[in-house]
Amino acid sequence: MRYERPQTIEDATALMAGAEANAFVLAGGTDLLVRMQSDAFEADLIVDIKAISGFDAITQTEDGFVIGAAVPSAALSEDAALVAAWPGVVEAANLIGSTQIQGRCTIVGNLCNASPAADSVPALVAADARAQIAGPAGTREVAIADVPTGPGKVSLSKGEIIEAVLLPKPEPRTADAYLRFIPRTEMDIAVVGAAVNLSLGDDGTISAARVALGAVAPKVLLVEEAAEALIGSNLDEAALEALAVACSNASNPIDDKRGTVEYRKEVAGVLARRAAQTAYARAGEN
Amino acid sequence: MSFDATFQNKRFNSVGTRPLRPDGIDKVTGRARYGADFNMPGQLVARVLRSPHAHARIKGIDTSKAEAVKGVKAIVTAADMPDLTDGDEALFAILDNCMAREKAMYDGHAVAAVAAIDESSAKAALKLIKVDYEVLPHVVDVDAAMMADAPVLNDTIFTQGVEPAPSKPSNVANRSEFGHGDVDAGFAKADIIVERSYKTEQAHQGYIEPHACVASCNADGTADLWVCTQGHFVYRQNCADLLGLEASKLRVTSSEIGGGFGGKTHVWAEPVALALSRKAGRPVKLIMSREEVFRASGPTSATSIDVKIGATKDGKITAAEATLRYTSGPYPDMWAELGAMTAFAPYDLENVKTVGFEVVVNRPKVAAYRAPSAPMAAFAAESAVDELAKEIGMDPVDFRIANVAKEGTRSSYGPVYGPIGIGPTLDAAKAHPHMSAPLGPNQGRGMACGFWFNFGGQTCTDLNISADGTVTIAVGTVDVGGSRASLSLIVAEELGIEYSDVKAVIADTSTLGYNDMTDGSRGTFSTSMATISAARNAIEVMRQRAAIMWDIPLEHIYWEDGHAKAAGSKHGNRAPLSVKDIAAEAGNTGGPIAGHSELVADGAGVSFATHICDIEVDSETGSSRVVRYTVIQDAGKAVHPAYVEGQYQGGAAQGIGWALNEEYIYGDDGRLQNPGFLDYRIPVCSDLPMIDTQILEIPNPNHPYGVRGVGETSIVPPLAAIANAVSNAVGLRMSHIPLSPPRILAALNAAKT
Amino acid sequence: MVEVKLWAGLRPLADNQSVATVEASNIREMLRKLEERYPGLATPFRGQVAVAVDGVIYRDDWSKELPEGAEVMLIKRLAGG
Amino acid sequence: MPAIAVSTTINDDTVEFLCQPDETLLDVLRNRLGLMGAKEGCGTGDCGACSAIVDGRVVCSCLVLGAEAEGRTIETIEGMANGNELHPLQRKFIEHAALQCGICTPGFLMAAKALLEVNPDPTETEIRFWLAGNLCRCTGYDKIVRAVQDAAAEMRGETA
Repeated sequence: MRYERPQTIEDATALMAGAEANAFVLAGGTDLLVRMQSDAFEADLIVDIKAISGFDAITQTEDGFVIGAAVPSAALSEDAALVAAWPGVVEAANLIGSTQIQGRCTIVGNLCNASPAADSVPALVAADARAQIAGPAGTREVAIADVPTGPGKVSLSKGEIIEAVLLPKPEPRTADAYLRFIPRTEMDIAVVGAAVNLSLGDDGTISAARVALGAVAPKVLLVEEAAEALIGSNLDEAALEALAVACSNASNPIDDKRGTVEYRKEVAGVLARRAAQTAYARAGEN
Repeated sequence: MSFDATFQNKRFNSVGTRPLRPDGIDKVTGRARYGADFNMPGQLVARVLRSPHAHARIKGIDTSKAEAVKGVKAIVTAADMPDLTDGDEALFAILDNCMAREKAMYDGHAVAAVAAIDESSAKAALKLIKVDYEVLPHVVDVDAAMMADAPVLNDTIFTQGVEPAPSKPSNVANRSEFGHGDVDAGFAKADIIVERSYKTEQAHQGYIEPHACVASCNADGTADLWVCTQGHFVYRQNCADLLGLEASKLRVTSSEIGGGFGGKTHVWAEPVALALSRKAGRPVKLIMSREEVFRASGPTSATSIDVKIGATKDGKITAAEATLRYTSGPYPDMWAELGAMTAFAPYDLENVKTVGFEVVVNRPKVAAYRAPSAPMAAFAAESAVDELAKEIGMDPVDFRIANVAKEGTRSSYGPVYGPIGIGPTLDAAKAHPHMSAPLGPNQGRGMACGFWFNFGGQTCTDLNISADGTVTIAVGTVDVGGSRASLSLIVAEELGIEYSDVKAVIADTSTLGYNDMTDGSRGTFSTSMATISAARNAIEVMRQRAAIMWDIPLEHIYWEDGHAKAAGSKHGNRAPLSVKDIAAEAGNTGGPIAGHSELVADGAGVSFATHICDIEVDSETGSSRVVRYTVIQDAGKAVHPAYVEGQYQGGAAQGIGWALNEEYIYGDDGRLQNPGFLDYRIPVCSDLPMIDTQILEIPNPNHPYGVRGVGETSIVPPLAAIANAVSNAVGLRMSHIPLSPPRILAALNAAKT
Repeated sequence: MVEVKLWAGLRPLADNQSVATVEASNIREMLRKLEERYPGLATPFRGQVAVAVDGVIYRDDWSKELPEGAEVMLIKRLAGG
Repeated sequence: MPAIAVSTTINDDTVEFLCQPDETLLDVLRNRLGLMGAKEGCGTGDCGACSAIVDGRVVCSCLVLGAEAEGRTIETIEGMANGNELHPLQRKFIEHAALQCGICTPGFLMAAKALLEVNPDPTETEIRFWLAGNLCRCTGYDKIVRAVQDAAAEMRGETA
């Protein structure tokens, strides 16, 4: 096995493109190093992208925010502008693992690990974030929801590396929120995750909404019916109930050591309701 | 035993204070050395190959390719171990568990081990060992294993304790029965009867330090073992018995231990490391991974328990009955029996009957876990007691007080009680402000009692007084929770010297006589007794030395307040001699001054606790949080109260984890699904509130200071206390531990329809 | 004379008696005499029994004296954590 | 596998070592540098016993490659005391009996130190959530939280 620490993205993508097999990108390493503990794991090449200029930066642009692929989650909550703009994304990223994990893990890593239960991914999808991908053929952008294709699988081609997550500049009176359910208060993988991003019109009704769920399907779900349940409402009980039903119905989870199908479907609705209430309150304050 | 252990109601100077622990600085600076923190020259790294099957016959093991890997120095399988198949049953089980001989009995069962120069060579070799398995049907659930059509794990197991003896083998290894009176007659007198079935899932001790050892066997039959253990003398005996070594030639040194809770009372990897070292001719270091610890060390039993209790309308229990089924892993043991003994121990019952069934299953060999078997039995019994109180319309504390066991009560497991502390813990609970504090929305309060036996056992200590008058106490019970501080206090108390003048060390097996393990809440109880005895023997020596120094008859010298004093008018004007004074002259009065003690510290007595907790339940998600928790327990005499509180708090926290989230989860393939701290969910810091403690001191008549064991009982009440609190919060009786959110939500939904 | 109560598992080894009366002043003498009467008890007596004397459990100390009229029970030697 | 030469700063000292590309920082600290105060409780980032501070952030050293230490500034438990003068957290852990077996203690101290550097006056809840990645099986956390509170008060100059 080789460990490389390229200084440029071109070198990094070239290394990944040139690798024979079992090449891995290392940013925070909080998933990769766990996998490396397993006797079955084999790697030929590890490309550490943390030395690449700009990868550790959060940049505010006219269009929004660019979050470099090597920015640890803990740094997101230290950026006041980002917290103000996308509190749901930040709270989701800050729910990944412990303080120790927060010091290392990245939202791009969370995305590329492609766990259906990734905490930051539903929030990014609800926020309509995009991934900026560099590869041997140049750079491209895709919607976050299109990166994971199933458990442990992503749509990146050989040699491609996600450089950054792009978060749009939120519209006025817009806010997001993320909630997940875990059995303990910390340290668990989400049993269900729900993110809601919504905008209010001048009259206080919801003018736009995106609702995304985690851990209830092979990959993150963007639930259109749930958004429709919210749009045009003042988040009255009927809207909340319709939201919860839409989320429960959209969920297609599995039974496993963390939860049952029945449980996940029901709690998806509960969390979506609560996240919507938080987002609604936040949007009203913006 | 010449030592008089009778309680003497004396005034204490040191005992009962809270000095800094002597190993504190080492432990906060990273200098303390645990199992994995020791190395030997030329040491090899060991790795163990484990069965991926829950139950499989081992038809053959081919290690030839693995042996060819460069850097591999030894590979062992059961063929390299003595064959104890027809020998002592308990020893066979221990050895077979360390290295499977005929069959792999559970997912994770060791089948081969490699010693190599480094981790990567060992890992490469493991992959090249070819094991030819014939996969057999398996069973992991306790009730399923008792069914007539269950796969039989061991066709030499015929249920013991039933008449007539069965003619067919089964997975029920043993039936045990306890009780007295006539339960049928008792139930006939009852106005109200509660009858319910309960289940608890398998929990692990969850010590943070994985098992680790360094073994070094020499060609001349001598060997050294550095290991984290709760009992290095027991490990020495086990390893010697299993490998055919001479016990006195095997020197075992206990490292600092990173938690045990019963799980380090049993050898797992140590005989394997010794066998590898013997074969390789080099030292071998073996550290189990966290995954191996969960799959292949010794968790506690999973259980299925039926309880029936009847009472009159005025609150007197007329009869109590329980049937308890406990898994023991693949080898017969006595875990159900312990559950059957402890279930109703807090109560004064005219008619009581408990029956235990010991059930073998394809899970790891069960080991002791803090008051082993008692928490599950208490969960079932105390849940039923609570339900019965509610049906009668009595306060749960009052109902328990009305039926509580006291001195003279015949216990449910047989003997009549001496002075015991259950009544006072209930009185203290009744008076505790927690009991009357208002509850918030969605909150429920629960309480429960718990009982555990304490042990004494074989104990040996050496107390050496240096020329400057400072003292070393060498003990053979491993310090798992601060006992060196407690024992230093005891020495200071007996000799009348400063705590800071005492250093307590844990001696290895070659420098001290045999000691039983630190288990059964015996560490401080028994070693304090031996330490008091050793100190008194040293005082006797110092009286003799004072007689020589003063040149007066021994009988004119008495010991008081840390000094030799001359008695009577003839010599009484002499200035008393301190320990330092006498020690300074030791060279000229007969040589080094020491006190030794070898004794059996029986008479530990039994231990009781009452816990109170408040739980808040989120009825939409089934999530529950402990918002307040109080432990009330009898310590006899708290030697170092801070570490007594620590035992109470730690036991409660472990019980809370077990009650709410911890469980072994097996797939249909019989493989453990959650062998890690990510999904085997022990409580984290943010899960718990502060845990309040109240130490009661009802002296143990069989200890000079009145000390009782305090280590284990605190894990007994929490399962029931939490289940009672959750049941009160949601208005539904919860009968399956852990009370995980999916279980609570499912119960709430079922109640709606 | 002491009356010794046997736990259920021991009874088949002792002519199905639940109580045995022996003349013994301490635990060792009691166990020795019981074993002489019921040789089948030899195996459990090697490391598997404890003796409760007036409610106090003795696992190891066979020198414990048995007071006249004491309640004496054989119980299983227990494991602890 | 060719070894990698790494130059880094550990507890204010310049340290150079060779390691394998797949070797963790924890293994380097323990097996190559003799800094065995960091413990391996799980190897998967779930217990915090291996906590170390890297460039000011507390991390699990089992989830960092040794090779990544190049050019970094690392603090371990061995560097926490100033010679014989214990850090207030270390002293308070002993005074409050905040350790029983002690295997988790170095990790807790590292994490608590990192906490008090960013938040000198944390609430009980903030302490509990910050330390949620450090498992302790002995104490039930009560005395640990009290020790951190007391150390924080002392470090703020409030009489302890």
